[in-house]
Amino acid sequence: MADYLPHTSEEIATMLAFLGLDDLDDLFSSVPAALRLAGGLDLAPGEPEPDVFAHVAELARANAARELVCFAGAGAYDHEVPPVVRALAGRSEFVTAYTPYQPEVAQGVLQAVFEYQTMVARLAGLPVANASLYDGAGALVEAVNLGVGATGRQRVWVSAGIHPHWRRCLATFSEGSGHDLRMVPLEEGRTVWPDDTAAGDVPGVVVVGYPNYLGCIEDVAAARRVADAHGALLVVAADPVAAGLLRSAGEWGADVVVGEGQVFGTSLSFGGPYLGLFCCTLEQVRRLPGRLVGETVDVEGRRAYVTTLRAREQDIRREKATSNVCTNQTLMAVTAAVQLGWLGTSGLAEVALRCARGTRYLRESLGGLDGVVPLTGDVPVVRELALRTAVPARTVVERVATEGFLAGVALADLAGEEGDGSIGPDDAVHGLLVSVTERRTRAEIDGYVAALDKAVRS
Amino acid sequence: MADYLPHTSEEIATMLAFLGLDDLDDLFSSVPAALRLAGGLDLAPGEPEPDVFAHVAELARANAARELVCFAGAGAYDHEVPPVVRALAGRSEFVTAYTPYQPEVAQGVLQAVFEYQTMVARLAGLPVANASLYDGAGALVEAVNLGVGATGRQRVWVSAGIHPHWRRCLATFSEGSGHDLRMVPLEEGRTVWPDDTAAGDVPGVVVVGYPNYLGCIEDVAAARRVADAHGALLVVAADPVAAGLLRSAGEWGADVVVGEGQVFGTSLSFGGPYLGLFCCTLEQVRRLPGRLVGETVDVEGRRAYVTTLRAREQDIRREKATSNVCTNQTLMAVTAAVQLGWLGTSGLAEVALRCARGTRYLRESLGGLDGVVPLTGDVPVVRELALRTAVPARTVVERVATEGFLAGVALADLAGEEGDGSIGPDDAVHGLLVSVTERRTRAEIDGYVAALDKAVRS
Amino acid sequence: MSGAAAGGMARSAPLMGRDTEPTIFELSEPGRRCWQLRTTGVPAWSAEELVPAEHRRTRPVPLAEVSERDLVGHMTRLSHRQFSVDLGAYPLGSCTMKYNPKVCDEVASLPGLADVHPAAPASMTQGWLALLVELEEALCAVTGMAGATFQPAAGAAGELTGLLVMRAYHGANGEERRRVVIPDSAHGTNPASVSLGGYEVTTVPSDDRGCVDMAALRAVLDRDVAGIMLTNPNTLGLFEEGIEEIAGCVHDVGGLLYYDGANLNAILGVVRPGDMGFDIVHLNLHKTFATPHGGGGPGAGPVAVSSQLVDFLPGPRPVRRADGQGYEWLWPARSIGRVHSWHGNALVLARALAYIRVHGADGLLRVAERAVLNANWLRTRLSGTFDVPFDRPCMHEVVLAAATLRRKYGVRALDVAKRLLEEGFHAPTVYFPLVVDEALMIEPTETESLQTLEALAGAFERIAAEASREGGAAAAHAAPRTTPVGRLDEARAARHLVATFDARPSSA
Amino acid sequence: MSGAAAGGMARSAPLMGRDTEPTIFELSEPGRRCWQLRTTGVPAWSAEELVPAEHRRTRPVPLAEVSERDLVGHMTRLSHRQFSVDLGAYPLGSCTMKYNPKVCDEVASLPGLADVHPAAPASMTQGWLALLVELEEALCAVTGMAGATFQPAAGAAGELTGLLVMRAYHGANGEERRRVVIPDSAHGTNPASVSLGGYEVTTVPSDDRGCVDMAALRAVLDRDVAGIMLTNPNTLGLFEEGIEEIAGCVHDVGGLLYYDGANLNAILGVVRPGDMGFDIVHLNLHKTFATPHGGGGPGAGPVAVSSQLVDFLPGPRPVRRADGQGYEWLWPARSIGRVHSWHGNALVLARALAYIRVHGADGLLRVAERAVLNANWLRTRLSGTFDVPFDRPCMHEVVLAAATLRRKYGVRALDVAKRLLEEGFHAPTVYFPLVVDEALMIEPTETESLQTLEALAGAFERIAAEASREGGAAAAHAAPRTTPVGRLDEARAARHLVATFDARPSSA
Ligand SMILES: Cc1ncc(COP(=O)(O)O)c(C=O)c1O
Ligand SMILES: Cc1ncc(COP(=O)(O)O)c(C=O)c1O
Repeated sequence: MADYLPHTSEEIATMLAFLGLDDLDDLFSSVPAALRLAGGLDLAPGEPEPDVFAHVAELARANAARELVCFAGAGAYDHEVPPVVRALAGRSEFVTAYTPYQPEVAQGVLQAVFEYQTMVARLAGLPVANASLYDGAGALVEAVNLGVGATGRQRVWVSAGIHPHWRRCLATFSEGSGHDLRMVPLEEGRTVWPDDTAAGDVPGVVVVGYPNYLGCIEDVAAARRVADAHGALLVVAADPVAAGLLRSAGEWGADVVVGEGQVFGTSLSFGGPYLGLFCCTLEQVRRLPGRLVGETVDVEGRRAYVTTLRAREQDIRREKATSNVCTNQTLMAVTAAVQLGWLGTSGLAEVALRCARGTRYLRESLGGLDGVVPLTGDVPVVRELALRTAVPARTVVERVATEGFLAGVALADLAGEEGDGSIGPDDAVHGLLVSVTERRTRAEIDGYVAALDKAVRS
Repeated sequence: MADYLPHTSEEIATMLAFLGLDDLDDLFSSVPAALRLAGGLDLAPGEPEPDVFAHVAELARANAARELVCFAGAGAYDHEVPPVVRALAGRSEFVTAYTPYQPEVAQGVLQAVFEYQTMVARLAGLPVANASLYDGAGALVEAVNLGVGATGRQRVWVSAGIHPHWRRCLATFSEGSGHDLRMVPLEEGRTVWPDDTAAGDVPGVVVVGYPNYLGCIEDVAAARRVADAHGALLVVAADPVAAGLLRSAGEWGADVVVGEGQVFGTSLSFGGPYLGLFCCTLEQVRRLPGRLVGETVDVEGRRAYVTTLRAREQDIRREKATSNVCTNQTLMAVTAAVQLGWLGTSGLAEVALRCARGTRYLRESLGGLDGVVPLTGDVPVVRELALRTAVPARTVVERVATEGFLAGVALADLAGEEGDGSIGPDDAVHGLLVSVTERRTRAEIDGYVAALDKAVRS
Repeated sequence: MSGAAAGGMARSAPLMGRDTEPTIFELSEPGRRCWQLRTTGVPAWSAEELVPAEHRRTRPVPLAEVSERDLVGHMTRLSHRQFSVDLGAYPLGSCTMKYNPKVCDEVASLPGLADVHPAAPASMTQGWLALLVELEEALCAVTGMAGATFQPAAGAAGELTGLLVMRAYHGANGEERRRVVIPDSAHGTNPASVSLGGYEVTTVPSDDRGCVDMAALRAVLDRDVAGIMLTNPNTLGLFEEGIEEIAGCVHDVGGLLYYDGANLNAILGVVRPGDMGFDIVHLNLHKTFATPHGGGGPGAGPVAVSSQLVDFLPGPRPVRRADGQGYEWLWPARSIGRVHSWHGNALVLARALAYIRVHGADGLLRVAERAVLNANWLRTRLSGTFDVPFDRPCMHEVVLAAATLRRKYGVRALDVAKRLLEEGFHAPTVYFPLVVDEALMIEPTETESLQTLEALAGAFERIAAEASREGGAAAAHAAPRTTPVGRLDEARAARHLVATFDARPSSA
Repeated sequence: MSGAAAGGMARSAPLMGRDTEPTIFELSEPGRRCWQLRTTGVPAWSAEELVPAEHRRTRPVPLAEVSERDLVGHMTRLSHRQFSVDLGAYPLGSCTMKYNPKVCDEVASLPGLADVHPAAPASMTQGWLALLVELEEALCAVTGMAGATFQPAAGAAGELTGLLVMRAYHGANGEERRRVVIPDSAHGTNPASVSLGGYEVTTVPSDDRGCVDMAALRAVLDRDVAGIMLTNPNTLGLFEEGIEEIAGCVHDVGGLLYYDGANLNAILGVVRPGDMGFDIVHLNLHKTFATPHGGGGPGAGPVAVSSQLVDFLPGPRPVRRADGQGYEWLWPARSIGRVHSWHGNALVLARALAYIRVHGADGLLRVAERAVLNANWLRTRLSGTFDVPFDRPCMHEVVLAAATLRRKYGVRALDVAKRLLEEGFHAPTVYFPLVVDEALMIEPTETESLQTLEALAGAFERIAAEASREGGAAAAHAAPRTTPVGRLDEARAARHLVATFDARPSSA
């Protein structure tokens, strides 16, 4: 019997006596006897920590993917996370705190989140960022909710360049919220907005990716014009690393910017916990989902931080809240603040630049290969490149793995084998989405290209 | 150029101007020009952290020993170190502090060391423990210095059961201190003290192991009688884990107890940093080497801790100091305090018991093997067992490694191929010292025995 | 010196003083840097060569520019300005702030788990799939359910997912129900989720024993009711004794029962939601299964459902392969779709599995017993000191109230909370549940010792006694005085919103 | 509440209050435990079956009995009662408290380094041997020496090792020299090591420029002198300009020059001890090469020597194999023997290698330049505020003095130090070197920024200004008032020694 419970048997006896109870079972007298679980849980008995650790470590070893040099992206990237970020974000004061309900003893988390909000807002080119949402998809869902709330129109035009998983989430949640989604297709990797609109089709919200999930840099100005034409809000799902090289979505006129913040200090983690980035204009701040930290002063006039505009939140507004989010991803936001502090002005620019260089180097290296061609023609990309491979992409991924590389993400795994509005069925099967981060060396890229070559030949 | 220096070139210019200097080189005007290094250091230019980490990680992978299930001991043991100990002892406040010269802001380290001293003293059965020394060998050297200082006699009787490396250190340092060492040999694994003594041979210090390095439980009472017969101080080098099962050295009458504290929370670490344990009687406290933390109060009467009896130390007493130790192994002492806090009363006893069980199980499992016999007959042992193998022990170690086990330590590696007073030349070559900690499972021991069997047959 | 840009000055660390810590932007100095990146050998094309001019940013995103040393100093000092479970007791009701075993941190940082890309094929992530399936089985054993999804990232996401499953289920039966019933004591996420799920909230009051008022419930139940959301024990820390009856009448009108698992800690191994009649359960792994809360998250809110609902769960789900050769991803036949970018908060799930295995069947029961024992000990000890709105044995938490203190001395629950900070404890949850006036909701959790409970009770008693004394109310209003900052002007924060450094009047 | 045994109460965390933290023994409760050990399946023989009665302990060693939660609470609170580099500037002269890169922590915890048994054969530890050889070459490059030993665990151990090498060298030449010369400004470990090395200390005074008095040195040099121990820059932070002359006359009498490397930080890449004429050098890796000090250690004090002395180094040494196939251990021909249980503080060595590689030749020079720049900036800025015993450009540290403050206002160096704590900085080294009255020895190190230097200088200036004001001296004597405890009764600690919990009057 090894656990984390302090009670000695003497103490239990004392405490029961104090309560006038005979045994621990009496604590549950309010549970109807008929419901009580007979024979205990259908689980193995407890095991000591080292045994458990050994078990999980064995499971971890069974993940062959871990050994592979990563050329996969699609919204989850293998960026450099330095030891200093792990050390600081891992400090137990940040890790084992709750939501800062008592700001007098929570200035650490509050100030870190305030700094996070500032950095993310600057990145997006908008004045307000919230304290985090679950992930990129969740942030998009909330953004659409905000837009619908602001315009009162449930019709939403969603570019097919939005990550298929995110679109899928939007569809799931629209079953509840009643939003009416229209997918706007891509051509040559970029959204082609409809020229004219039927009456019932007037969007309250327009959603575009920047770059989109196939890596292509979209014309956000065009999306803004479309939104303006209909009095809609423009939601931009932006890659926050590409933002190191690109004009900010805010500059292009986005009302809401969302993104996936995993890129800032969080490991690939098999998909979570990640970090939903959410920024908006001041106009929309009272519709903001999730928590927001603001600056104020204490009784002695000292600068201090507190969660604010709480009247939007579910614990106060209940069914009228802007969102139901309560527990969010604060630790990832703190991590992002540390990572962005580490990168700084020059580092973020450098990472973005290096991603773009690696991607260009890959594209050029692929030039000579038979059986691998870019899927989106010459459309400019930053750090993600869609390819069409001569053999099905899933096969390519399996083959290239034997050479030590995670080749990328088969588009069939994202958009389904039939494809969707973003790509047709053939591209779905033969499409491979490849990403090159600043961590990939020239030697790795060369090795990868050779492996790819081999894989598409046979 | 990536480093940890904050200075921007503007700041450097400002600072130089403030100093009235033209360039950074002028800072070194007091260094004679003839001595100045031309062309810079003969080192490669700096590399970014991730490159350096990759390099060191590659070196780490080249240590095949790391993958082996460890049956080696000889003063360095593979004990369980739980995540909680690593997490707490690794807190940066402990790691990046200096010696507690300003006690008002160093109560953390000071109190942790005070608790460490208490635990180690209880373990040794003596009233005082210092704040740490470098390692077991270093602690032994200091103990002999203390004993010689106390008795004024430089003759030291050292049991050959003391770890050969420690004896070797003692010999090295005796070249400076002028101590006159006499090695007292073992028979059947235990010290045989001389009955009578020539005039010049009267020891000021008697040193014995408990258990000794071959694992045998020595008769400390006999050593105490020898010491008493000559008015000598008794120094006991004790295995602090075996102490969980054995009567304390203090109970047997030791004046000074030393030991290797690596066993309490520190990884094998290729031999360091380790932790020299040092305890003595109150009578000898003013001869204590190294730092000592004591309790006191602050101006408001609050309980507080401070380094004390500092007049013994080198920064005050200079050439008359009890020792030259300044930087010691405080972090390892803090680690030991955490590990001993984690083990607690029952845990230390349990670890010792499990070591003894594993050792017994190994001994019994070896019963049927040809070509492997205990080296020290039936002498009782706790957690270390000397074997004689039919083929040279170094060969056994190499062979058994191919089966995934670190077989133990060849006695030739400790005592030299010729042996020394602890063992003869044949045992030196064929002797293998094996240790079983609480981490070794029955399956591992069974596998090890099979590997050993195979190794000594061929 | 507030706002001074001295990276190496530690006056904001409570060890040294009571200053504020400058923001990282104030520590910033143009040209300073700390990043270091791999040497890659990739050709160094310029931004101009890589990005068309119309898209190219003209100046870099302005972030802070600090040295690694200053970054470390800044964040370490901030950490010293933060209370946490690791520093002391955190009896925050409804939040289950138990001790989080450090082994889980090491589990979550295993490279074989942490460095795996979520889109890597199942063939290369068999360990992860096996882990998820094992955890699913454990959660089903704990809840009495048939299958689960791991995608919801927190409790509220689980609620909404569960409600969408409920909607899909009714839809599959050709029904369009419009209302979901919620007790008035429910957590705010419940009604918020109900709205997002496209339902209307129908609130039922609590009776004078703190349980669902059965008559009121019956009155609102009809075939327009899609289901009911309950947590049991409820947010008053009381077990809904009439749960079988509730389940019966909700099921009678064709509704489903949703279990808000935030309070599961109280009943581990004692009673299972499935046996109580629940059809859908979300679990707050970050409460029950010891994931540290991270200052507000991440958590994980898996949803487990009865067999009739498994087909509606989000997809894809990790399952054992039919051929027995490992694991694969599978889309449930009538899945509601995805609710997360990937597979949910995977590393949180790994932590939960480790926690569950260490405890096992026996240990999880002990968790519940000790949690309930601790809460009842505090309840009994403090029942003479504060109001006890519902004077019955509680489960894992107890709701007391400062209504009398307020009436008599003007000392409110908030004041009690702030005074408790001075006593070295985190405050309980205050003003929740809304049905109790001046509520103090105390959840000691099972990992606090009797000695800590005694000290905590002593502190509460001192605070109450002090309130009745001359000047006591004033002292309570002035609290906390021992913390790095005193009470904040929260109204000002909302009135003059400064949500980024750039919005500060001085940075304008 | 001092001494109260409440594990979850955080009033001792400065965030919450100014109480003292109970000892772990006061948190202890019989029967509580937190250890968890592997399941092994080994037969469960009893202690009676395993250990003969006469040796068997009759009751377990009494340690504390706490839960993991209480252990974590206790140590976390203690950590909050501790200043460290990571919290702020630590300008402790002679100690080189620079920022320690976190990457080194990860290097030192690589399982392939940390989990290797020291007695594993060279064939299975080739990575470690390669690392050591690479580091040896780097240290030789930095010092201008021919070979090094890694066994000494700290600077003082290095000193003694170097002196034993010196002794062995003279002995091999058939000489028995009895004296070693040391300047009066030397660190205390130097004379202490000389004694342990079996030599007598001959002290030479400093001249009025703070350097070795050449005339006095010449006067004590004869063929009985085994050598001289110097640090250069010396402990006054000044470069011994006459080093060539010193080397010449010591070598003339057949003596060796020993370099105390504690101050090597100042001259990295600028000048090498070997080129100055030194024969033996110890390096304090924990100062120069950024090993965190760990609250007092561990460090590492490798000793590098000129080619004529390599044969005397401790053994065994890691070397490249003659056949070019990797590495092996080798005993130097005339080795003085072992000076450590194993191979020295290996993980510290790995940290140093990582630090050196990150910096490289260019970076190490920058380290020295910035360290010296910072020290001189402070010297110049503060020269009007404190006494400047030696008014010359300094190297990496500056020795100021509070002699005038003391004479005029009764404010001593110690008071200045304590006041500085209130200002959010660690104090400088005080009362060392002994040759300066009321010494304040300030070493900012290269990792502190100009902004921090400005804040630090401002604090010093405020303290000095305040001393001259009405009540200023009293305020200085009362400092520190913002720290968890105030000034301690150090005399009492020595007079009534309480070195363990069991020696407390109340535990008797
Ligand atoms: C009773 C109850 N239900 C639901 C929730 C929502 O869970 P989460 O914060 O994980 O979204 C909480 C937690 O805050 C809760 O206490
Ligand atoms: C000048 C000088 N020499 C020698 C030493 C001794 O080094 P260590 O503390 O590593 O033994 C020190 C450090 O305290 C020092 O500052």
